[in-house]
Amino acid sequence: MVSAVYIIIAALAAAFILGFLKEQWRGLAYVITLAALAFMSWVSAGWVWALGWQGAEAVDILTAGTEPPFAINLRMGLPEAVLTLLVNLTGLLSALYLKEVLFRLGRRSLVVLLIAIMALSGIILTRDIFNLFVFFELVVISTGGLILLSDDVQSNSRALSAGFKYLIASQIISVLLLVGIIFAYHATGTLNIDGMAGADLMALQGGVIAFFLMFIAIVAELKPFPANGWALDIYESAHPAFSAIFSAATGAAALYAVDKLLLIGGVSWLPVATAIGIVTFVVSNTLALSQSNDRRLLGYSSIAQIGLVFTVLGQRDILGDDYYYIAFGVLIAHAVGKAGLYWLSGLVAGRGLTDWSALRGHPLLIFAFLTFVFLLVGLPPFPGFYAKWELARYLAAEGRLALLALILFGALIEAGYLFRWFGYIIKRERPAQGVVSDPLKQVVIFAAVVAGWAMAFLWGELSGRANLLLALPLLFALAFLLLEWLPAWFKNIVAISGLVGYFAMTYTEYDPLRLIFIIIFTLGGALTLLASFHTSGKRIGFYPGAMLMYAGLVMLIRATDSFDFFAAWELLTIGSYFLILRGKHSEPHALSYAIFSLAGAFSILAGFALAADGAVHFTIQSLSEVATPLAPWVFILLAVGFMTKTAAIGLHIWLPGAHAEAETDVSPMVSGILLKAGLYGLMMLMLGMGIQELHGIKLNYVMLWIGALSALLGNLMAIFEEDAKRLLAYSSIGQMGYALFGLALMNHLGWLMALMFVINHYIYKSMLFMSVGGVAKRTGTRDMYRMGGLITLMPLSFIAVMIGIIAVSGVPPLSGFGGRWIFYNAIMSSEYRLPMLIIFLSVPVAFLYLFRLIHTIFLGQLKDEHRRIKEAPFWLILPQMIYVACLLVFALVPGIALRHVDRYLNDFFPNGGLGWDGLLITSQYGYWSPINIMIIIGVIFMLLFFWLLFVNRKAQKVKQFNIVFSAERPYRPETTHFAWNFFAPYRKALGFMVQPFVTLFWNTITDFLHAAANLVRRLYTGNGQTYAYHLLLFVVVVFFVRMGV
Amino acid sequence: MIKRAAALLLLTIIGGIFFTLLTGYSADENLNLTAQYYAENTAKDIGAANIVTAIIVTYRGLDTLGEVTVLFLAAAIVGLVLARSRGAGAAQTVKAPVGELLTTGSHSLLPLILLLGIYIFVNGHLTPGGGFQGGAVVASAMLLLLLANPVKRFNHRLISIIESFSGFSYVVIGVLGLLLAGGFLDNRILPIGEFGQLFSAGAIPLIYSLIGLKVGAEFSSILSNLSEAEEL
Amino acid sequence: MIAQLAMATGFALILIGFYGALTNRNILRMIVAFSVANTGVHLVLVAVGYMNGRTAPILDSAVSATEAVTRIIDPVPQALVLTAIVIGMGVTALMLAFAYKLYEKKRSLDIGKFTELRW
Amino acid sequence: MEFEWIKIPYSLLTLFIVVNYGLLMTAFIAKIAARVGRRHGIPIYQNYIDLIKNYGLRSSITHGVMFYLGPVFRLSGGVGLLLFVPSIYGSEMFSNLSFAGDLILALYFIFFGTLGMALGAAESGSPHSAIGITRGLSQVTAAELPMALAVFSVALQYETLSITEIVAAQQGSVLNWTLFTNPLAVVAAMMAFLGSMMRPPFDVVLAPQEIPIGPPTEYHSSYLALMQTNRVIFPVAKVVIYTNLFFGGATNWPIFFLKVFLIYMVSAFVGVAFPRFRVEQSIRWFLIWAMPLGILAILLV
Amino acid sequence: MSALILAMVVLLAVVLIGAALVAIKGKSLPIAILSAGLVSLIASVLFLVLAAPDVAMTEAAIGSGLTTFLFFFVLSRVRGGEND
Repeated sequence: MVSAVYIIIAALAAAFILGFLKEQWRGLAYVITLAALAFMSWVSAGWVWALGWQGAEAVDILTAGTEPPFAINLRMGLPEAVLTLLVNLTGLLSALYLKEVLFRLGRRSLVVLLIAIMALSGIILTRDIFNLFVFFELVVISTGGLILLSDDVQSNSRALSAGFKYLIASQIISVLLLVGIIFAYHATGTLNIDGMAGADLMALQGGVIAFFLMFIAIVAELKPFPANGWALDIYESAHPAFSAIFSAATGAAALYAVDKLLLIGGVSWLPVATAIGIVTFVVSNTLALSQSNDRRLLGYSSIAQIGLVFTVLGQRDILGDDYYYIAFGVLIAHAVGKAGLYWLSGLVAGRGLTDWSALRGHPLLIFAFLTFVFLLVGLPPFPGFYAKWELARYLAAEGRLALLALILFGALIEAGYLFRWFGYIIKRERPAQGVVSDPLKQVVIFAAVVAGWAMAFLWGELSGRANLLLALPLLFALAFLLLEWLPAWFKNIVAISGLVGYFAMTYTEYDPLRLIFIIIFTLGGALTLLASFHTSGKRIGFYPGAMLMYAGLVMLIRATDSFDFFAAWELLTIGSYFLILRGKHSEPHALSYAIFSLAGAFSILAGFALAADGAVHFTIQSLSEVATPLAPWVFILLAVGFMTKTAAIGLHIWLPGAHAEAETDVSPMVSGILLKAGLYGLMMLMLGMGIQELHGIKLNYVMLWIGALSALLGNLMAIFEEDAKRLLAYSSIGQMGYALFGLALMNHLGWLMALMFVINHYIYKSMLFMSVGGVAKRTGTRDMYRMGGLITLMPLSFIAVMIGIIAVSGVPPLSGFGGRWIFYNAIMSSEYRLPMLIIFLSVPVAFLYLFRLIHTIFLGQLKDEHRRIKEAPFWLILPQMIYVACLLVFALVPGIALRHVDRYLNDFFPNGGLGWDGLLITSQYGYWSPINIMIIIGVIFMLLFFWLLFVNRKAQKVKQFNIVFSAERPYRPETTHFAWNFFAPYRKALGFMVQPFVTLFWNTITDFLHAAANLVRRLYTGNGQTYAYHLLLFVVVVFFVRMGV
Repeated sequence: MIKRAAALLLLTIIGGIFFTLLTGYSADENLNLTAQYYAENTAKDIGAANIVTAIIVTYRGLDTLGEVTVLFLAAAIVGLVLARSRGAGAAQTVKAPVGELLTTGSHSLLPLILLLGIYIFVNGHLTPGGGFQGGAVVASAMLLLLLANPVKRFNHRLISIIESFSGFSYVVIGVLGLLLAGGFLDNRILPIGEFGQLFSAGAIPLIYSLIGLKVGAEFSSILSNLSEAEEL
Repeated sequence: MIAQLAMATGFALILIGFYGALTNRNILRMIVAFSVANTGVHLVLVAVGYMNGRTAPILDSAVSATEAVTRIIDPVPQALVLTAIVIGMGVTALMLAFAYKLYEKKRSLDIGKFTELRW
Repeated sequence: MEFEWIKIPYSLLTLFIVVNYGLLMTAFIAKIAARVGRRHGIPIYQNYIDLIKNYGLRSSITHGVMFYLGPVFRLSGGVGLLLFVPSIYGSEMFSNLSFAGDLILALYFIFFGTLGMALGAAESGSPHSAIGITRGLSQVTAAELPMALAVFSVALQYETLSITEIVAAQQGSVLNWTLFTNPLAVVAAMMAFLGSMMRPPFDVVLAPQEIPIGPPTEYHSSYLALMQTNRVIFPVAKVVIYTNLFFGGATNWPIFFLKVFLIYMVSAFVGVAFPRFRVEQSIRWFLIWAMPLGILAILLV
Repeated sequence: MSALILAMVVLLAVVLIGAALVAIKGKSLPIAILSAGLVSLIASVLFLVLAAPDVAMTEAAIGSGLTTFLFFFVLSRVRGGEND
């Protein structure tokens, strides 16, 4: 192995050699610099390889031929190797990225860059506290230099003032650090970090304060809130490549310095670190919410991320062997993601967040952006995801729940503004200036992308769990990224065959309950995808998103371990987010979907973490073994998470927009299929944990209420909706309410009913969304009152809708009735009567909106502008017809699916199952013979119909306006199509129930966050002197907090 | 005024922290472990009479290398920044000629001062002073020249080459330590020699001379760059 | 006692320097204030290493190598201060370069006028 | 309870009896109402004449497929409802087709006709039909609620969903009737009953006295005939459910006729005594007065 | 001896603090800069007293010498800004 000291030597030698060169020999100077940086990276990489894979031991590198406490020594262990590699690679890539700038500025700028990187490596390597100070000062000066240079680059003077503010802060910092160092030296008689750690500084005279000064000085380099105004200004104004170094490399080095320092301080300083870290994390993320400048936003995010890693450092006492795994997971994800985003920002001309929509024409850059955002948010399969999971596990096991909650809250806000940004990119108007095309810069960016994915793989390998990146479904979904250049029809075929093939491969492996879900997810998914044949072109972005969702769904069913379950949950959430975002006006809705879903996911994460109680592997089955004081809380957390997905009332506000604004073939997926994931989660939860009690309240009783209210309010909101797809979306809320209600009954029939809803809702909601989508596509509007009379023009769509609404409303003879019948039988044996009443109220209401759906679209008066429209495209109609067939079959013989599930449920709810007696299905209370009902009704119906047909065989269809109309002949269809505000009497009587209280509630919360952010960021007055006050204030506050004065 | 009051309040508290340190401080009776090691071993291991020098050049040589780099960096940045503001440099304000006395004086003093500087850094391992002090003295000779003749232009390229040469040599010597002796910057690549002599203490005189050269060049560079900067 | 006195003076210089940096709006004055604070730090550092009745850590005819342990004061803080002084000078030079550039661009040295970046 | 072919003629017999009874009874009640209002009123056979006339008429007009299907749905609903419920307790002959499903089936099948009617009327394209439908649906859904509550209260009370078993539980003494064992449910159900009969004060849906408005606006001739048939079957079918659930059922046809008549008369009486409600008023009326009774009925069972 | 040194140290300390106050509060910037140089210079005397000749030399040469010149060089080039 090449000694690590050569990292420093190479940089210095190169820097000095540059001085020999003539100012004009820029190419040579540049090559030398690159060579040095490459060499430094190579040395680090060699160490990473040796220490990480070949089991080499960490080595101490002596200088001056003298043993450590007496001479400075460096250490190269795995953390150091990884960090120096990170720093050097960032430097190398930044140098590549900066080629043009560095050429212009000449060799001295190369010197500054080289020394900056060298100094950062030095911070990481050194084991001597004063040497650390020297390297820190080098970093300060070189950073100042880089800022001065970038000032010239952008020909504005903003970076200058930012740099000066930075120097003011670092002057204060260095004074504190030096005073701390000398007193620590005085107390311990050594400057060696390990020596100080061994000397128990805390116990010595003045040791605590000396350590405090050192600690606070280094911590201030981490830019903690509020002592970080200067850092933000730098992030905003410096050249993005410098900001990348500043964020990724400097941040990493400073963190490691603190980590070393904490060795001296010992356990008692960890809470301080935690407190500073978490405050920084949460506050900075909140502040980032109200930023509109991209680089400043990234700056806030950088600070927040560093705060998060700092929080992790503060957990060192409980993290054990996983300490570095977690800390590096967060840190590297941050470094790669942030550096990548800064580099990317160099390609975007405008500085507003919305200016990034220039990326839209460049799928590869969008992929890069997403990779970086995923890294930052900690989504699977990236390192931050694993780290977050493990961290939560430890925090929950240790009872640090408030901290866990704060971390998740901060992460949620972060995800919020990052996804909002992504929404801007995809949806906002593209600015006049496009993307700067610079192949070299793009190479650098994609190097970061590759690094990100490599890290994802690596963290998966190290996790001690199944590597997510090796999961077949996920790989299949990711493969579509490579197929993006192919036409949509081809990808559609691949997607469908993938789904069907996967089912064929694995269908023997599931129990009946899971089988139902997997059938819906794979075969059902394939069926929905048939509709996607109607599109043309490449449809870039659709298939990766869709298949990611399906991959997540499939993995969810197959997961036995809580980790796999959660990973799958996140995957399906993200995939569906991309799908939803594709809708024309779906930007805000996709965002609220993402935020609610992630909040739900975090709730699940917390729930699992709490349940696992520190165990590394926690299977879903072992939910039943969670002990009492914890169990109800676990139950609540998980249930809330799952209910977010089923859009239970209160958590539902994302659904209408998300489902309604989605594309025609996406709405069925996210409604018919995706919602079932929530139900599946709830089933797993309740099978495992049964009925939990908290303060004497049975939690399933609470869920009954939630289900009932969802059903009622969802339906009520649907009847007042003018937009057809929103109507269907609200109806989904109601339907999921029924299913939730059934599950919460916690009896055999309740569950059977819920499963019935799972199947039914998939079929009829997919079908209805497709028909309505087809209609909307043809008419160009979703407002029902603008339609009317389409029955003759779109008869097949009409049939689908009619069958659909009969099924939804539960009118015999179609399968919806089966659900209702089981439902009534289920509640017969239930104790809970009050919530039941609400359900009663909601049943007829459903009838109203369904009638409205069919009436205002297909019946009534045809509009002039619609006279020439055609039936929906074939590929939209085909699946609908298949659904119609399914509904009829399922209505006739529900036993095909339900019998097996019924029997399976006997394992969990032995009593109250159904009797399957030939054609007759019996329960404890009643009986139901679907085929007989169908025949009787069919016969009566047909007899009457044919009689009428026979009697009026000569009847001819009259003209549209030939109606009884107060003896007038209407001349415009609009005046005679009674459709708008259809249920006005209901609104008068019950409108008060659908006041948007919930929306108001959530809006108030977000408004509050924004207002708070706007208030707090006034702290950052822009005055460097004020920042000095902040810094000193920070010092004083931490001092008082730590010393407990 | 609130600002002053806040400053006073904050600084009072910080002062309180310092005060605690002050009252808690008691001077050591004996040298601590590290210092004792240096006191005992410097002479025989390093061969330098000035223990501070031994520490700076050898034991904490990495610090010093960093320190030199700080100056190098500062010089580079100042040069870069000011070179860019100088622009074409065409319209130079012609300054009033400086007095004859100063010009002559400086010319006669210059060799003396230079010599003094060199003496200081060459003897760094024996007497107080060394590369930094000597370098500063050398730079003051340059300063004198500047004061005497404000329009004079230094040969920046020469300064730069001296700077780079000394810096590079310093690193090379350090690497030689790594290769030939106990580690990076080990001074024992040259014989330790007889204690108290000029040519003793291994590579220390050489290193300190290089540092002196370098520091002198760097200070000169900073000074000349600043002096050549345009008046705004 | 000398050590304490010097140290107290050093601390006072630091506080005075900080006060100057916090209350002067002119950035040149701020830099001056910081250099005062730096001098204070140097003083504190050296004072910490001081031991009553001992001599400078230079071996010569007065102090031989063998009796050094009992005669000389701690050399380490001095070595550190040397480094600190040079680094301080580097930072000061950099700040001055910034001040020059700022003045070039803004025609002002008032720190309160460089607030275009905020919030 | 299996299907046997003999059930078909039996069911047709029930249908025949009920149609005739319904025609006569509605005419009779109309007559009584007229007499109370000091008018002469229609002859008792008037309904037969209307019906036969309409059946005899041929129409050459249609407004579309659903226009056809509307009356078909409507009458299928009425007939189905009648036949899914046993008419005479203890009689195999008049248990009709109740083997196919229980109380839930009957309750939900009420909607079948309503839906079909609404679809057909809507197809006609007349705004008056649509307005009538919204009013009708709004009012009916509100009225169904206390009814459903009451029915479920009864189901809970007897712990069964089978109509036959509910009737069986009420046999033996008049005091075993649900009317006396669960009076709250009965009151709630009767209030709902008023709403579903489309009689004053809940007749704004049809608004028979004003300009032609309401779902059947466009219907005429044989279409109307089917609906008129339904108009006699459907109320009787509903009352049969009431009789079975609340009033001890009927063990033979005379008792059947009597009970049906008396229950039917309730709505007629109320109708002459109250002015008409607007739809939102009737919704509120059901929610404020009838629903709490239903809730109490369920909670107190 | 030691009393003499102590008195000297006290004196130096007083002058130091006085000079420092002038450095931050002085009416004109040149005076402030000079005072700061003076602070360094006196400090280097103090270093001598504290048995640190190396430090004393460095502080004198760099702290009070070169730095002061740097200040003046810059000051002379930003005329007009000194009263901001």
